[in-house]
Amino acid sequence: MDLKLRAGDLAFQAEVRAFIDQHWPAAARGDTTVREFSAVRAPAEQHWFDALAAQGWSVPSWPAEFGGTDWTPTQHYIWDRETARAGTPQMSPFGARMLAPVLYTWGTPQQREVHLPAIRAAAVQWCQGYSEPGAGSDLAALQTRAVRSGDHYIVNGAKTWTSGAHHADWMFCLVRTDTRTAKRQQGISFLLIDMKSPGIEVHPILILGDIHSVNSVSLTDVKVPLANLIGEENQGWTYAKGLLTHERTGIAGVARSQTQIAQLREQAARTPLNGAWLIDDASFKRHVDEVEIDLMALEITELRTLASVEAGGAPGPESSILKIRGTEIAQRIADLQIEALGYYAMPYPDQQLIDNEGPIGPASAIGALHGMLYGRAASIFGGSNEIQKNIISKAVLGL
Amino acid sequence: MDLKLRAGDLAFQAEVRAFIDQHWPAAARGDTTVREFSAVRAPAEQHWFDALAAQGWSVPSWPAEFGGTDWTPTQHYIWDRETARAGTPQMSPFGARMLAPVLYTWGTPQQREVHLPAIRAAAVQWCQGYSEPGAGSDLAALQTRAVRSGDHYIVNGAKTWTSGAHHADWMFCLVRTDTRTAKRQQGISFLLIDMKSPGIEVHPILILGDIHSVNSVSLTDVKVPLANLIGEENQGWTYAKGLLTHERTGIAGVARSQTQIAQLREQAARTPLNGAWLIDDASFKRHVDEVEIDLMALEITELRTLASVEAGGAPGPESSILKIRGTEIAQRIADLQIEALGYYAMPYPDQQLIDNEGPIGPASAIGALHGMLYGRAASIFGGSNEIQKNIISKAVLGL
Amino acid sequence: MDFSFSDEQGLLKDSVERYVQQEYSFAARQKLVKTERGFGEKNWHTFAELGWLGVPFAEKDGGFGGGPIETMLIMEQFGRALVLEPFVSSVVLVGGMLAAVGKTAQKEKYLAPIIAGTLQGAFAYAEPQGRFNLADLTTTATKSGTGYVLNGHKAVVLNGPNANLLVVSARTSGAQRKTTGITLFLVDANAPGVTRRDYPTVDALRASEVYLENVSVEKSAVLGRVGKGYDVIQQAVDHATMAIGAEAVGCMEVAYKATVEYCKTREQFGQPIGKFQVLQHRMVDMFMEYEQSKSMMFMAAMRLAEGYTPQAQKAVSAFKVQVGKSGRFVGQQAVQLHGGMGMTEELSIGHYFKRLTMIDTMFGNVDFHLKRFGAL
Amino acid sequence: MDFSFSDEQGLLKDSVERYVQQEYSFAARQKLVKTERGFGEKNWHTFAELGWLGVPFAEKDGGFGGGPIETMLIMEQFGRALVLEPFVSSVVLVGGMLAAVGKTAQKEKYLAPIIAGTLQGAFAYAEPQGRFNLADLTTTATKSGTGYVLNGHKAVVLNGPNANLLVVSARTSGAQRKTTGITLFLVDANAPGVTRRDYPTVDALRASEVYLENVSVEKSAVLGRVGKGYDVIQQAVDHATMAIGAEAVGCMEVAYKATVEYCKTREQFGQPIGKFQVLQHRMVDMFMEYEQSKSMMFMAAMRLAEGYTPQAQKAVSAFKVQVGKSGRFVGQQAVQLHGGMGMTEELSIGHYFKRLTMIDTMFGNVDFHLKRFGAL
Repeated sequence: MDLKLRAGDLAFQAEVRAFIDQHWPAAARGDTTVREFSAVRAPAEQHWFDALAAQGWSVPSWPAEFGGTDWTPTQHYIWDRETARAGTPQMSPFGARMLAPVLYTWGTPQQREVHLPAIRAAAVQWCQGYSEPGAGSDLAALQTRAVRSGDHYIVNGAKTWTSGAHHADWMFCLVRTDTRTAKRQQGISFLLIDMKSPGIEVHPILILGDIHSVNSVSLTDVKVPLANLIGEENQGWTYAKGLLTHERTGIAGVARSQTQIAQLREQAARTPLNGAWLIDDASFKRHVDEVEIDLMALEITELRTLASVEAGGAPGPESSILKIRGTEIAQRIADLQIEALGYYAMPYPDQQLIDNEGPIGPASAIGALHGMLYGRAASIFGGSNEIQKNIISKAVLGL
Repeated sequence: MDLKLRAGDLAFQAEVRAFIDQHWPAAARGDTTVREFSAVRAPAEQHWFDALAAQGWSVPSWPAEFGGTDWTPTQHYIWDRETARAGTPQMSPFGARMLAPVLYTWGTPQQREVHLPAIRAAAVQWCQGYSEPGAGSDLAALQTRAVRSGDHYIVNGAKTWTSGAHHADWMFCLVRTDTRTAKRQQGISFLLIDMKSPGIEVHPILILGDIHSVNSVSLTDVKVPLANLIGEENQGWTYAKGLLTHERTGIAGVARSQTQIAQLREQAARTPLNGAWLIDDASFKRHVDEVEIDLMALEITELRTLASVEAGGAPGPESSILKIRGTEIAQRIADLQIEALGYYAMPYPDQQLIDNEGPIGPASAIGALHGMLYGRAASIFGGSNEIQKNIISKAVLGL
Repeated sequence: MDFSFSDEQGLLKDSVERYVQQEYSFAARQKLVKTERGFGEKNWHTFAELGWLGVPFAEKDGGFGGGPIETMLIMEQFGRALVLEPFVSSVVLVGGMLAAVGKTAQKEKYLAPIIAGTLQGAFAYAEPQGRFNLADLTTTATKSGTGYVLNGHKAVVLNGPNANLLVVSARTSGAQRKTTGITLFLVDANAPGVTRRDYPTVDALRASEVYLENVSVEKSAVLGRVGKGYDVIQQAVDHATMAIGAEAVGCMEVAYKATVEYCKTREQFGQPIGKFQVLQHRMVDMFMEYEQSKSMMFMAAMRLAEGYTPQAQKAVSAFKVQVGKSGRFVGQQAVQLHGGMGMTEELSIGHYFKRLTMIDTMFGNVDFHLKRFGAL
Repeated sequence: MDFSFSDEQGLLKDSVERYVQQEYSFAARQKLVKTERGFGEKNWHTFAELGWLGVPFAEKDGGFGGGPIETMLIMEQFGRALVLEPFVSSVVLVGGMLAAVGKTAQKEKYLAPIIAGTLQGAFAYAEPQGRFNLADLTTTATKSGTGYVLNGHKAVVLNGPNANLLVVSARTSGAQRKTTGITLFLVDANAPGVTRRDYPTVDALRASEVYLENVSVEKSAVLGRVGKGYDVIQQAVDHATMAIGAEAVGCMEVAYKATVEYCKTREQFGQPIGKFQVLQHRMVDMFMEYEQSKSMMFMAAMRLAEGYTPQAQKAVSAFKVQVGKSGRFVGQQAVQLHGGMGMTEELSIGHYFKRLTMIDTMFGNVDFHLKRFGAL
């Protein structure tokens, strides 16, 4: 029992760091909050994705046969940590992390051939058609209908909170193909829908801070080839469930929060306070230390999960707390960033104005408050933390 | 709108303070935690109760016709605050605050004549026979049966968590007189039972810290005269409900918590820390200040309740938070007292040992930890804080 | 001890409440956000006509003869509607300082038009290095001839873009954080040497960075006594802190009640989400935070009304601590319980959260006021 | 990176777990509480026979060749049963210091019998004025002839009543809170001039106030180097802190699981109280606090096993902070959810709460270790 990295892992870590330094140089690094929401890809980002492809590291989590790596969980952990620390561009999770597992598990050979390479090359953007108006955390209440006619389904309905639908080429989508089932989870099918299909309209939903990342999508008599059905008709819920668990892993965001804490300390070390610096203030420092300790615990909890998976077993009960604690910690860090900024948390970050006239107050202030607001979604979307606790109560405590 | 006391109230406050200084001199004051649980009454305490009786202040909250005072709510507030600050002996609440209102509201003239004067003179001790094994916060689940036979009821059953039953002369008790009712709240009657009646056994329940304040009481074929029935048979729940609301008032314990905070600051000012004093420690002081601020808010909330009552109206919704916040604050103060003591929170307070050899560590350490443990009951008994929130959710928020 | 409002106070409260209910829907408010000045000129004139802009001032100064209680009543209602008009900047801060220490000539020239709504003020007190310390000033005022020359950079001056009159705190003597040697100056917003960088704030107010380069002012521009500005600033800021605290209480009331209503109607898993006990208790907590904050609001206002004593300062700091904690909790949970909808610009709930967050920062956050409370 | 136990570790864990399950029911434990010495002599001998008292020591010293991981495994199981035997005082603290800096003669004379269970030690380090500062010492050791004379008052010496051997920290030079000038002495508990006031603690352990009046000791009684005692103390106390932290993790596991079981069976308002969502989420919080504490336990033990570095000290303080917060929450909520029953001496749950509360104080509470974490 020890925390040391084995020789092989140390070598791998060195290799990863070298790769990052070469293809994502410090010059390219910076605040990621803003970039996350921009459609266009900066040259530096494009270079990174090309380098990943050339190296064969675009989709590490996939099975090797589909272009993934054969990394051990520890190697994956090292990769996730190092890339998060360097703030490298992240592949859109919808294709690479969420749909791909469904494709290589339940997809037809032809579906795999068409879609997996495109996702791997980050050439095609996907979005997730799950939530619907009136069905938030209660996924199974979905209403969107798909009716067979010839070699197509005709899909009618509406999806909402659809991240990235406004620059997505495809959407993977849950639709109701049978309305006369006993349980609501039955009669649901899993379709791949081309966003260029006639009858699809995307309307932006502005998130606090005028951020455009999610949308509502309306589908009116959209024709979807039967060939775009995943697995069997009416079995979509099974595939989606598997997909949701994939959504959980790595959700603790430990490395990202560690980076944020480091930035917070730097920021506080440059923030004047009564002739000294904010970082020297006992109560502020105390709050940062408290979050860091909680984060240390969460990191070990994640490593324990990793270990039990590596030992061939399934993740233990401790894994269920990763999302709840991870989001709580990230939100507390965001609050501390606002506290550190004082009055300079207040200016509205007009990107154009900033590009022309420079930031108002410290550069760290740009988008900080909007980042905090946006971070509130982490405990709501993807199964609210209240839903998470219901699940733990039932699955782990047997209540 | 202002917080100043009117001239009349200031005069009353002066009168009260003079009375306390005369009959409860500083010499008699001290830690009350221990005394609370002792059966015997110290001479100083006896003198206090005699003085109250002579002054006609034994039972201020009663209507004047029964020996109470005609004080305004503000005067009651002043009285409660001043006596709590001086830590004067408190009348057992069971007779004076909980049963008496039932007696003068629903009791027969004869029941009033027999019992009210004895309660007022603090000559007779009462206990409350409500909770039963298997019916904690869920009062209406009670099982104790009372069956008419001639001019008596024959009572069989068991009560638990009965405070002071071991030195009580009488018990007011909820019993089931009809088992075939639609609602569980129906068929319950309110009886007065002489604790010397054959068939009553009292067994101590030791609370954490070996404190004997509550008991289990078994009743086997106990004969209770029909004359000891309050109001109508099967209507007991109505009377008990009214009594429970009486139990709520003054439950915030603001004055007591203010005294505790003052003592805590004194204690911390005498606690050495790295050559200085604990009270100079920023983080400790911060925690005390935070509790004090919450307590300031609670005091005003209580005054607002008082004002709306004084204005002839019923207490507003804000009154419902008094118990929850009051107990939370008292428990936080107790935790800080333990924190202040450091290692000297650990010795077991053997009263005999202390009397012979003096305290171990500072005098403030005596019973502090047991006081903290005992204080955990405040959020459990008398309707747990969870039950309180259910009530607010329903009654105030309409959820 | 009296928690009831006088008849005048009751009438004032009702008229403000009625006005915001009728004229200040969320939709109407969002229209104003998009206008160039960022508030309703029509509203401002009505406020003046109804006498609200004179509420805290003595009759002899052309005011309504009210005080902190009246300011509290107005601001609580303004908070419920997220009112954008610069009442705090122009009336409570600038007006308040003029009323406190202004010479007759200064009152006639500036306070009268402020009450009339024809002139707006902004208070330039904060500086980039100063955080919440009102005495941490690098802006200097150097004697020159009969007047002074001002140089410095004032940070996040609320209502800067709309103000005709700036009150500037500057150092006439003493070291950077000394409380003595601070002097207040009445500066024409368009005076030579005054430049601004204007911007909206995250909560849709308007503010400016104000740069002073060799700005010459006459001796008559000194507000109050030379070198004795600190006490004036503290008093004005404490009144303004109580005012935005009351605004926060109004925000919290709407936020928690809207959440309760939403949870009664929003169905999930086959029942209104308000039937889930965890959410019920969460809303009870929100309700309790609101009530505790409201109690503190009354205390702070009443203490200030009794006179500007250390006890009043302590009450204001305690109120700000309470409002900072409660506002954050109520705002966050209102968004959480509204689910995705709470995250949208479209719904009002998120805007209350934004405002509550900014109020925590304004005039010093929880940590600052906890320390001040402990030191007083 | 490896979270698995070695075969030896697995066997050790199983044997301790089996023993406490079979021999250490709550009823049996309460009997021991009432005995004169306050623990089970039979248990102690069995611990010795099974080699547990030698677990952290090198084979050459007659030990089992284990370390922090093994100590952790034992203490976690001890925590589950609220074990009373003085493993931490005698083995981890006194034994640990002897193993770390004891001369061969001292090890033969004291460590061997400690491992054999025939001698018990207690560490007298705390003083009434010192709070948690290990260097804040007024107890003095003055040179006299070839030896020293000790004078002072040592506070809350755990296992004092049962100890044959005291290790006393005293000042041989330097000012009251200097970390240099501190020396450790091996003192016979019955030496002339040593008096004790014995008492039980609230959590049913035994402790003493130890008074030293002109206690003469030989030069050979010095443990480690003169004036260099502080580092030895720190290292021993950090290992003991990890040990009681592991004990707390064991306490939390029982407390949260017992609460879950209770809530499944206890009926109120016509259903098991475990069906109430608020209590369900509360128990999920208890579960999460337990898991987070367990993670920290692994980290602290593993860091100490890597070597006694500042990183290890930091890990121990982080662990103690976590355990202090989590233990308080789990203990309080276990009592709260058990309702009245949780408040009784009769049920075990309240005793876990007591122990968790005392563990928070032992070797420095949350506040102390937060500051230490921040300073490291």
